[in-house]
Amino acid sequence: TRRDEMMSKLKEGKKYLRLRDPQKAFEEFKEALRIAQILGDPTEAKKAARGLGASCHRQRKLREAIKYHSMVLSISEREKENTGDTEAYGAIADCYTELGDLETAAKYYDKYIERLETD
Amino acid sequence: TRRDEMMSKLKEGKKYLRLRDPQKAFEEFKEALRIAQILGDPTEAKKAARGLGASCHRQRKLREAIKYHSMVLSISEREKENTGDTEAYGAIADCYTELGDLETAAKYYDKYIERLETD
Amino acid sequence: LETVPTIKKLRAYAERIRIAELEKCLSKMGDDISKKNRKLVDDLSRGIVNKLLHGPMQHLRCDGSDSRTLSETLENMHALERMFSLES
Amino acid sequence: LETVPTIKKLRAYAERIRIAELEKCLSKMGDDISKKNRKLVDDLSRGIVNKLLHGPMQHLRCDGSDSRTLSETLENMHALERMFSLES
Repeated sequence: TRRDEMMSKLKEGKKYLRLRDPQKAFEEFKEALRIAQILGDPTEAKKAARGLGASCHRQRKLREAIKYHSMVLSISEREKENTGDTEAYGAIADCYTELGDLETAAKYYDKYIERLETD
Repeated sequence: TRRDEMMSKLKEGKKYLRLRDPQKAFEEFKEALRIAQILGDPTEAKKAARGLGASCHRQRKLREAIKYHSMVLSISEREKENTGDTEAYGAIADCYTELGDLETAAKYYDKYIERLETD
Repeated sequence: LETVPTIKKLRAYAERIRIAELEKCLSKMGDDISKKNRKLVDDLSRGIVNKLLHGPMQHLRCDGSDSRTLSETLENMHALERMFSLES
Repeated sequence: LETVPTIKKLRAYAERIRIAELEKCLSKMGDDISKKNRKLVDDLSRGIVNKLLHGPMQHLRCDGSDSRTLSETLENMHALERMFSLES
């Protein structure tokens, strides 16, 4: 089924991240995200977006990584379901730190820290 | 069977510790230790000794608590199997700290800290 | 703002430990665990790390409005860098 | 030796977090987990806490042979007490 295909793409993506091949990981997550959007599955769409963010981050594509991690946050807002937000805030802040924009990084870390205790 | 009885005593002991009734917990662990010794089961004997140590500690019977936590260490040494040692060193050190013997406490904390990384 | 890179390094340090322990645990479990429980184990590892980091992270952030807080924040930073070997 | 009570408090602080998260996790799992896996989950929680505590704990201990190390150790202690609210 479509759903099985999506789950297997997510699994493959994670495997490639572990094997330090972020380019291949990106392709898998990209496809997983596409299917999740067709199926209207926000939970798996967030996982794919998060994987895409991580894949870009590992390739030093920081702006793109921020875009994908932010997608997690916007799905959360739309669905009123906050799984993964803490990690997304942290990851976005990490990217801004690497970009040298410490001011923006600090703002995202503040949201990250706020959520650490209650998550 | 004997073994079932021992396992159930261990479980009851833990329950009473959670319910903040260390006296009842002590009785259960005491019986569990007795059966473990008859059965020659070092793994469960250590769990019972550890429970007895915790029960005494909660009742401020610090010397007795040290005795039981040390029993974990001596079983480990005899069996050449170190499960529970890190925790036992830490617990003994806690007791010495409460007794005001910071020198001895420090020695046990050093062994505790040494094991934190490798455990 | 000087403490921002330390927040990043401390996060990465803790995440390395979390992942290593989690993978050790899951590999020992093999296929002998349901998908739901695998998720709960992941949540557990995150919960412990996040709650332990909360205090230090909070104390790495201060608005810098008064100097006492700022100097304390920097002391916290130096202590954390020493204790977790974060200098680099 | 002044840092010994802090070691005790930090241990207790971390153990409270560990137990709370572990019980939350196990209660959600219900009976849906084998005894062996329950043990592995307990080991996981200890592994994470112990490895995270290792650095700070090590830096709370020093033989006090030279004053620089001693003053650093005390700074570490004060920072930890602030960050984990261990004063009492």
